[in-house]
This record gives sequence, structure tokens and C-alpha cells, in this order.
Amino acid sequence: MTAPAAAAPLLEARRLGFHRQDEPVFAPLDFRLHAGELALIEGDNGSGKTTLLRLLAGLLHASEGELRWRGAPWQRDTCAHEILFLGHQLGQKHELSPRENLGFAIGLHGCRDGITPQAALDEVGLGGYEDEPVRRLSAGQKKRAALARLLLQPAVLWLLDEPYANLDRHGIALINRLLERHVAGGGAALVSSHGVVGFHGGEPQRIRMHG
Amino acid sequence: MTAPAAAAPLLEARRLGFHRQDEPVFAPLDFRLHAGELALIEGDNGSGKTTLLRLLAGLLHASEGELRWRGAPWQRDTCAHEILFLGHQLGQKHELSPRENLGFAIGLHGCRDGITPQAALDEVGLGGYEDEPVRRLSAGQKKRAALARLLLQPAVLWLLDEPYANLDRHGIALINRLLERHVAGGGAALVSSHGVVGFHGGEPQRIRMHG
Amino acid sequence: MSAPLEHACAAMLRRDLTLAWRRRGDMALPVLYAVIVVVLFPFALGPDLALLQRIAGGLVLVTVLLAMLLALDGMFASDIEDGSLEQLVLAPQPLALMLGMKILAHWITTALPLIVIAPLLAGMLHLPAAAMPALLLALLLATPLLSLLGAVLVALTAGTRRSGMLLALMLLPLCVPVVIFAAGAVAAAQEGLPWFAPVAWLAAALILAVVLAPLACAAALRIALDS
Amino acid sequence: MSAPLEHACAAMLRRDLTLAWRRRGDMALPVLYAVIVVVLFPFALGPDLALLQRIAGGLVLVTVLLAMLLALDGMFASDIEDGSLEQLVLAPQPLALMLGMKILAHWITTALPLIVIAPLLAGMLHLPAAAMPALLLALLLATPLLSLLGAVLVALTAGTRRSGMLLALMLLPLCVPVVIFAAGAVAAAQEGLPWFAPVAWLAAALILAVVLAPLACAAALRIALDS
Amino acid sequence: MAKWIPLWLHKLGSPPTFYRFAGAVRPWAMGLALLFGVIGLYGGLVLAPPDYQQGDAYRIIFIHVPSAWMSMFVYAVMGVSGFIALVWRMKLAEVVAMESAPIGAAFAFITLATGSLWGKPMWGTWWTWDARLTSELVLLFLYLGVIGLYHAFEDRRQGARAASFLAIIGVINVPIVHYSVVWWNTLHQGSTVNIFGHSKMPWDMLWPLLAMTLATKCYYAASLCRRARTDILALESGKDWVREIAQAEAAR
Amino acid sequence: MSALSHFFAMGGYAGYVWPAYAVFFAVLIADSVAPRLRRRRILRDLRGRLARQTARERRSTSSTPAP
Ligand code: HEM
Ligand SMILES: Nc1ncnc2c1ncn2[C@@H]1O[C@H](COP(=O)(O)OP(=O)(O)OP(=O)(O)O)[C@@H](O)[C@H]1O
Ligand SMILES: Nc1ncnc2c1ncn2[C@@H]1O[C@H](COP(=O)(O)OP(=O)(O)OP(=O)(O)O)[C@@H](O)[C@H]1O
Ligand SMILES: [Mg+2]
Ligand SMILES: [Mg+2]
Repeated sequence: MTAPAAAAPLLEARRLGFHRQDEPVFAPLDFRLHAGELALIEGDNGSGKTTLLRLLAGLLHASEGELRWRGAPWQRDTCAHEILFLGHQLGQKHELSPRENLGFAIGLHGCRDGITPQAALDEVGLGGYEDEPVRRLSAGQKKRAALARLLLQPAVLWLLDEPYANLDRHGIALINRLLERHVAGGGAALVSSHGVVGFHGGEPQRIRMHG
Repeated sequence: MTAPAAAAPLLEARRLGFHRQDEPVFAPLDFRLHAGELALIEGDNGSGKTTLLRLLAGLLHASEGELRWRGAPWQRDTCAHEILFLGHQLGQKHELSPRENLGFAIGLHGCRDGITPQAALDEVGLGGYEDEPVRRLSAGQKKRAALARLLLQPAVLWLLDEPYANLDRHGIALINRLLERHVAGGGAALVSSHGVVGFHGGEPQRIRMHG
Repeated sequence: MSAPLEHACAAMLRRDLTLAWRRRGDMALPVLYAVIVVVLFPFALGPDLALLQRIAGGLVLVTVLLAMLLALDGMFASDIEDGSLEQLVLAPQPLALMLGMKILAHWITTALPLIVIAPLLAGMLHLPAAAMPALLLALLLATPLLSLLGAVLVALTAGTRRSGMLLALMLLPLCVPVVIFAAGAVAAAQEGLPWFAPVAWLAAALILAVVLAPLACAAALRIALDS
Repeated sequence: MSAPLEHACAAMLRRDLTLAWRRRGDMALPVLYAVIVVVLFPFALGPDLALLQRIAGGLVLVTVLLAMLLALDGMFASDIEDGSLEQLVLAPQPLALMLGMKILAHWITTALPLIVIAPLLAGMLHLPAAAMPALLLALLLATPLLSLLGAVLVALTAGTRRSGMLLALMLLPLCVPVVIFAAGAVAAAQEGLPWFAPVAWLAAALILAVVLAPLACAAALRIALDS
Repeated sequence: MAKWIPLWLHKLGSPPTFYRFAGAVRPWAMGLALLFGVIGLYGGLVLAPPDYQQGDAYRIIFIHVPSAWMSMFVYAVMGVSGFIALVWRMKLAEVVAMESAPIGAAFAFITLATGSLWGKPMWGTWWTWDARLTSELVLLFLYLGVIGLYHAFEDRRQGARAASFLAIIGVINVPIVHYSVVWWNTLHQGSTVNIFGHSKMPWDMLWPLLAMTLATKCYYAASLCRRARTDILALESGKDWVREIAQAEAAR
Repeated sequence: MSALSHFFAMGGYAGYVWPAYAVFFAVLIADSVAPRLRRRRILRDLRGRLARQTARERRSTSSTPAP
């Protein structure tokens, strides 16, 4: 079962656990994620999906177990530029337009080659709303504005917390399209979701949370 | 087609429209909702579902058309105590516990007979979290805490904006159960949603929004 | 079916007081702010006792009123953000009354602690004891007046992006007369003159405000939220 | 692949300045606050010109620093609420540098306007022209010092329920020496004495703070967000 | 955790072991504190002669100076253990740092109060804004800030880390308190006691002062042990050994 | 007697010396009592929690598990 050193998994969790006030939030987890793989995080409300994703993003510190990145212990500095985290809070400034918000994200994270913010906004279906303040967008449009980062930001691992919430059919299809393209291009993604995913690029790995 | 005066629809919209900066947010709408009926509001992101629900709740003023309540023109004072609105923002104080939040809602709106806040919290699956500050709940748990109001607050018409978002399977089933019971008891509900609804109490009316 | 009025009022008051207690760190902010001002002034002016004593009454008054103004800005902010103001507007209760309760809770949690420590602050600045009753009475009348008038303005700006500047701009002209009367009373007391007249003016204004301000506040809020 | 450092810094600065401009109503609040204080004081103290002149330097100084402190509390608040602080922490850029840029933007948007109107305020209170350079220099040194030190403390309280009181409690000991030195310089200048020494102390402290505070701020933020 | 930390320290780092260890140390420390305290007070209040300048008012020195030293010493301990807590995430260091803060605050408060009570007859004022007095006040505020920050967090360990950070930043104030009389010319007395070299103080005044110093040190150790034990109980309340203690105490 | 009152008079500084000592002892006693009370509270809370927990377990084992 052990992979050869050359094909070390992108991300590997070994009995990973997180405690709040000295109580474990979820049972210790073991999983591996290779490049080109998608994993779904499943679990009921309050089972710890968000907590796990924040842990993997580096916002929280594991209380027990180990996290490895490309075979070496996880370290913020080596993998910060390879991870993209999108949580319940979208990290958009409501006073700025989607375009301005993207501009800032690009300044911080850099930009993929061959795509412009305008093209990304068109692709997520916000053409025409580029210069509207985010405050004036509907719930789903806000989400789409945040999703545009997926297109622009160079990252290998996507950590998406309930990306489907608030989106309409087209929006859900959009996410699936983005995920398929990302995985086909050698990326990996961890996605938490309650809904039907309808992902066509192969059967994703499933990580079950028990709160 | 016109209903007799005795069975006037609970809510009736006649060429209802809302303008922002002199532009219509959605095409003029006509619909009727009788007691014991459920209506789904469908539409893509940004098509105006939230706007419509806020309009019906009385938070916004219609720019054109007419809104009638039990056959008479809609008036805040006559129907405020019959309408329950639950929007994207849940109206929960993060520093208070679910129980305290419910206590306030009861003080403001009164309470149905034969149910206590504790029973309502148990039913929405927050037993054990009654005294935790809402801030510490997960996204789905926050939603459930807000849904407990549906059980407690005496209201004929429910206006629910994407109630399914962030909920797990049990949560979705919970909402369907609540809706079925409400409708069977002579209530009415307008629900906006993108997802699969899986409502078993008959085929709901559908209101299509065109942004 | 719907809740009786006195229950609704009690629920409103209880909730806002509980919230203030939960956020007591924030609640203590105006008090600490006032203490900081009074502690810093002797440093900034040098330890000249007569000078401090001379400005004590005015300084305490202005400081307390400013500390209140600071807290005013947030009166509805968190309620707007989490949608509970919408729920209040939709509730089958007279909005003006509910807002009156909110204002009362706000006064209790911000102004009352300030009034309690005001004698202490005045003492630190060596205000003569003779002027103390005038100071307290002036504060007792001026602070609810400011709370009430401020609430109307805050409600008006609620729909905007919390424009603090607008608020300050509109409040300044309201503050000036209040400060003039209140400071007038304190100064008169400090010099041993009768100080009844300015206090009576304040009281009259307060009675008017108690009746009218909640109504105006409710109307302003309905206008501000309608977009 | 990842963005070059100077681009990231520019993006940070540009975003915060744009945001401040969009919320310019809030940005003007400290300035208005300072103006209100300076306008209200003559009313509260009575029109005694010599008295006003005597306290002018200290009053302007304390007012400006307090106005800054007021704005400090909100330095990271909105970024925490909407999750953009998380994104900043996760970005592959040195956090300390990014926070340094944020602090710079904060200083530009809150302190700079205050420094610009400070001569006006001092003039309104009839501060002698001889003391003006000392006042300006003291403000130019004291305000960034406060911004930097304050940012560290604000970062530490970022994970709590934004306890304003705690912040004030921790800030007070920092303010006292800053005010002592700054007011010392102004007072010396007003009396025609040399005022170089206190200003030199402020400058030295500022240099230290510029180097260390962003690092401390980054460390504090990482601790505060880890829950 | 780093390998160079000796094994016994590592063992002591386990909460139940430390709980028992602190329980064993505490009575001895408290006994020594009382012993030294009684000796020092007798020597200071009864045996030592009045000062030729200050009369009997100088007898405040026997509590003022030991408290002042303790306020600084405890801060140093807090800073060091805070540093260990931050770098190695060691639970016990967090406990020591956070439980030192209230004790240090108590000593800082005593210093300020006794100093004021001494200053009134000597300088004619309760308080002036001189450098040493101000920096000691800042020290008290720092203690209060640390305590407040610790309690402001919901997660106790996170709060401990944040407060430790603040404590470390505040360490710069300790040398300022000590050297303020050297760096600025002030009203407050300069150094008169020099333990290793030649003191300016006569021996029959000096030895009670040293006895009181030892007494306060021992008291700190005792108080810290008791507080740490309590805190460990709270932190480990989910563990079996704490439950046993709870049940045993109920039986009594 | 006079020696004792002489001692308590502290050469005219009694009003300063004794309050100083009083502060010293009052603060230190408060400091040592506080953790004792806190310990008692912690253990009481813990026993309450244990009692609730066992009651809940007994309830859940006696009643049939919910579907
Ligand atoms: C509120 C007022 C006072 C405060 C906050 C205060 C604070 C301190 C502090 C922090 C120390 C320890 C300094 C060190 O060892 O580095 C100290 C030592 C001392 N204080 Fe005070 N003090 C106050 C008033 C007084 C007064 C009024 C006197 C006597 C006239 C006095 C006499 C001394 C002496 C003799 C020492 C020992 C100095 C040495 O040998 O290092 N203090 N005080
Ligand atoms: N900030 C917090 N402080 C304390 N407890 C928290 C906090 N956030 C979440 N929790 C608790 O941790 C547990 C896991 O929460 P988490 O948000 O990870 O769940 P989730 O799987 O994302 O749920 P959902 O599907 O509802 O989003 C929950 O029981 C929740 O109450
Ligand atoms: N506060 C506002 N100010 C100005 N325009 C707004 C505001 N809120 C929404 N809009 C605009 O009105 C339109 C309808 O928005 P609404 O929120 O009603 O959509 P929705 O159907 O609820 O969408 P979603 O499914 O994304 O929640 C959108 O185009 C949106 O950009
Ligand atoms: Mg979640
Ligand atoms: Mg919507």
C-alpha cells in the first residue's frame, strides 16, 4: 500500500486530530490525497468539516497526529503558495467591486498565465457586474465573485468549504467544470458539501467525519 | 378563475414589481397563494428571489402593481403578526445562546401553544447546544437555531429564503417535515431554493423569476 | 396570539442588557476612554492644580458626552449586520416603543456607568464639592437627551454605509446647546451662583425628546431600511 | 509563480486606501471628532482667552492621539469579519510586511488628516506660533508610534470578542510615555525652552517600533487566529 | 519538544505528576515563608532602630522593597515561562505564566499602595508622575492586561499563548523600572541595597529586609503551587485522575 | 503598656505605617484565598457534570434508541 518515494502523496494526514478546550472536534483522521485526485468531505452539520479544512489550510494547528506535504512534514512557508482556501466567509470586501477584489488577490497570490480578471469574471457569470460593489450583489453572485479566484490563482490544492451553497444550477455546473479541469490538469481538491455533487471526472475519494 | 370573496387568497400579487435605481429587478409578477399551499420561488442567481421575499415581508415597498392580503390591500399592521420571514441573514445574536435568541423572538412575536423552546431546539437537532453561544456553532447549526423559530412563532405565512443552504440531509428532511406540517395545518409558505426540495405534501406551485 | 406589549418590552430590554453584559469589554470602553482622558490631561497640561480645577467641570462634561457619542455610532450597527433589526421591524409590536426600549438599554449600558464614575473623575481633577450636584444633575439630564436625539440620527444613517462622518456632522449642532446649558449649570455652581435655570431648560428638552424621539426614530428607520 | 513582493505591497496599500476612500465618511470621523472637541471646549470653559491659550498645546495633542486610538480598534475588525484577514494570513507573502503596509495605510488615512488639521485646531485655541513646529513634529513622531504599537495590541485581541476595554487597558500604559514626551516638547517650545531631547526620544522609539512592531503584529495575529 | 530538556523536567511536565509535586512543595514553601516573615517582621518592626532622618516611617521599607522586587521578579518568571509556552507549546509553562500574573499584580499593587503611603509623609504627596512610579504603574497595567487578555479568549490555551506574547513584549518594562532612577533624575530613592557588594544600609536594618525578601520569595512559590494545582484541575477536568479527586473530595 | 503604645504610635507615623502593613497582609491573604475558592468551585462543577452525564447515560440505555 505504501507509495514509492517518487510518488509521495500531495497531502497525507496521519491520525490527525484537533481539540477545542481539550475535547476532540472529530475522531482522528487518516487519508492521502495525490495530485489529480478529488476528495469529498462528508458529514453532518457540526461534524467538523470546516474545522478540518481550516486545519489543512494552516489556519489552525493540529492537536495530535501529523500532516505531511509531498512527503515532508507540513510547513506553512513551503506550501502557502500551493494552497487555495475558500471558506464560509468569502474574504471579499463589500465596498470594492469584484474586479478590485480580484486585483488584490492577484497582487497577493500572483496570477495564472493566459487568463485575465475580466475573463475569469465572465466565466463565473458576472459579466456586467465587474464594477458593481460586492455589497449590491445577490448571495449567489457574491459566491461567484469569490469563485473567480479559483480561475486566477495558481494553486495545486484547492480547499473548498461548501462551494455549492447559494449557487443555482448553472453555478453548480460551473464548479464541477472547474473541479474537473483542475483535477485533469494535475491539481487536487478537497471539497466539503452536503448536496449532490454530480462530478463527472471519476469517482472521488470520500472522507467521512464523525463529530 | 376568480375565487369567491369568502375564499379570498391569503396573498395575491398583481403585476408586482420592484425597481432599483429606476430599473426593474424582476419582470412584473402575478400569483396567488391560498392557505394550505406551498409555492417555490425559482430563478437563477441574481434573478430577484431575495428581493421578492423582502418585498412580501414588508421590508421593501413595491414600485408597481399591487399586493393583497386576504382580499384587502396589504397593510403592515394587519398582517405583521401573521408573517414570518427568514432571510440569508438569520437575525441571531452571536453572543447569545440559541435558547436566549428564541426567548427574545418569543417575547417579540409570542409563542404557539403546546411547545417550549427546549422542545423546539430538540426537534431541530440542537439538543445539547442550547446554552452554547451561537458564535460557536457550525454554519449548519446556526441555520438550525434560526429554524427553531418556525416551530415556535405563530404565523400563517412563512417566507423562507434558501432555507436548505448549509443543511445536511437530516436538516433538509427537517425542513420538508416542517413545511408539510405547516401546510397541512392550514398555513402557507413561499420558499426560494436552488436545490432539490423533495417535498411530499403534493405538487407545490412554482413562481419563476426572470432577472 | 401575538405577545403582549409588556412582554415584548421586557424581552427587548432583557436581550439588550444581556448582550451588553456579554460584551462587557466593549461596554466598559466609554468609561475607560473617559478615564484615559482624565489621566492624560494632567500629563499634557502639567501639574498645575489651579488650572486643572478651573477646567475640571467643563472637561468632565465634554469627556462624558464625547464618550457617549462614541458608543452611539454602534447603536444599531450589529443589529443591521446580523439581520435582527429586520426582524424587529417586521414584528407585530409598535416599533417606536421597541426602539424606545433599545435606547433605554443603550443609555443604561453606556451613560449610567459614565455618570457613576463622573464624580470620581471630577475628584481626580479637584472639582470643588459644591459643583458636584450640579454636574451630576446636568449629566443625568444631558445624557438621555443625547441618547434620544442621537438615536434618531443614527437611525437616519442606518441605511447608508454607516457614515460616521454624517452622524458626527449632524450631532455637532445638537451637542452645542446641550453642552452650553450643562456647562452653564456647572460653572454657575462652581462660582456659587444659582444654577436652576439651565437645568430646567435641559429638563424641558428631555421631556419633549422622550415623547417624540422614539417616534421619529421608528420613522427614520423604516425609511433607511427600504432599499 | 507567486506574486513579487513589491506587487503584493502595492496591492495591499492600494486596496486599503481605496477602501478608506469608499468609506470616506468613516475616515473623516476622527477629524470631526477632534474638531468637535476643540469647538466644544471654549463653550464648556467659557471664553477665557488666556486659559485656552495655556491649555491649547496639551489639548490638541491629547485630542489627536485619542482620535487615533478610536480608529485603532477597527484596524482589523472588518477584515476579520469578512474573512479577508484569513486570506492574508494564508498568502505566500511575508505577513509582517503585509501588516506593515496595512499599518501604513491606516496611518495615512487616520493620522495624516489629523496632522493636517492640527495647526488649524491649535490656531483656534490661540496656540502661540512659536510652539507650532514642536507640535507638528511631536505629532509626526507620536502618531506612527501609536499606530505601530496599537496594531500589535489590536492583533492580540483579534481572536477575542473584540474587547475594546482590554485594548484600552493595554494601550493606556503605552500612551502615557508618548504623551509625556510629546507634551513635554510642546510645553518647552511654548515657554521658549529647547525641545530637542523629548523629540529625540520619540524618534528613537519610532525607529525601534518600525522594525519590530510589524513582526510582533504578525506573530500576535497568528496566535490570535488559531482557534 | 526539544530533546535537550532533561528527562525529569519532561516527566514533571505531565500534569498529574506536577500536581503531586506542587502539592508536596507547597506546605514547605508556605512554612518557610511564615518563618522568615515572622523573623523579618520582628527584626524590622521591633529590633531595628528608627532612621535618623525618616524616624519610624522608614519601616514601610520592609514590605515596600521586597514587594517591589517581587513585582519585577514575578514578571521575569512570567516572561520566561511565557516564552517556553510559546516556543514549545508546553502546557505547564502556560500554567506557570498565567498563574504568576495575579500574584505579580498583587505585589505590584502592594508596591504602589505602600509607596504612596510612604510618599505622603516623605515627599508630601501621594503620587507624582516620576519615572519609577510611572513605570511601576505601567507594570501593574501590564499585569492586568495579561490577565485580561488571558480571560478574553474562549480557548484557555490559546488565551494563554496570546497573554504570554503580551507578557514577553512587556518584559522591556522591567529594566526600565529598575534603572529609571539612574536614567532620569527623580524624586525616588536610588539604589541603597547591594547584596553582593557594600550596602549603604546599616546591618540591623538590612537583615530584616533580606529576611522579608526571602519570605516573599517563599510565599510566591507556595502561592504559585496552589494556583497551578487549581488551574491544572480546571484544564484536565476531562481526565480520570481529576474525576477521582473530585469524587474523593465529595466523600469528605 | 507605654512601650506597647509607643510601638503602635510608630513615632507619629502610625497613620502611614500600619495601613501599609494592612494592605500588604490583606492583599496576600486575598491572593491565597482566591485559588482555594476556585478549586472548590471547579470540583463542584465537575461533580455536577459527572452526575448529569451518568444520568443521561442511564436514560439512554433504559429507553429504546430513537429510530
Ligand atoms: C507610589 C510610590 C512608589 C513606588 C511605585 C515605588 C516603587 C519602587 C520600586 C519598583 C522599587 C524597586 C526598584 C528596584 O529595585 O529596581 C522601589 C525600591 C525602593 N523604594 Fe520605592 N516606590 C514608591 C515610593 C517610595 C518612597 C516614598 C520611598 C521612600 C522615601 C521609597 C523608597 C524605596 C527604597 C529605599 C527602595 C530600595 C531601592 C534599592 O535599594 O534599589 N519608595 N520602589
Ligand atoms: N469558533 C468555534 N468555537 C468553538 N466551537 C466551535 C467553533 N466553530 C465550530 N465549533 C464547534 O465545532 C464543531 C465542528 O464545527 P464545524 O464548523 O467544523 O462543523 P461543520 O462540519 O463545518 O458543520 P456545517 O456543515 O454545519 O458547516 C461543532 O460542534 C461546532 O459547534
Ligand atoms: N442592496 C442592493 N442594492 C442594489 N442592488 C442589489 C441589492 N441587492 C441585490 N441587488 C441586485 O438585485 C438583483 C436581485 O438580487 P436578489 O438578491 O434578489 O437575487 P436572488 O434571486 O436572491 O439571488 P441569489 O440566488 O443569488 O440569492 C441582483 O442583480 C443584485 O445584483
Ligand atoms: Mg462548515
Ligand atoms: Mg438570494
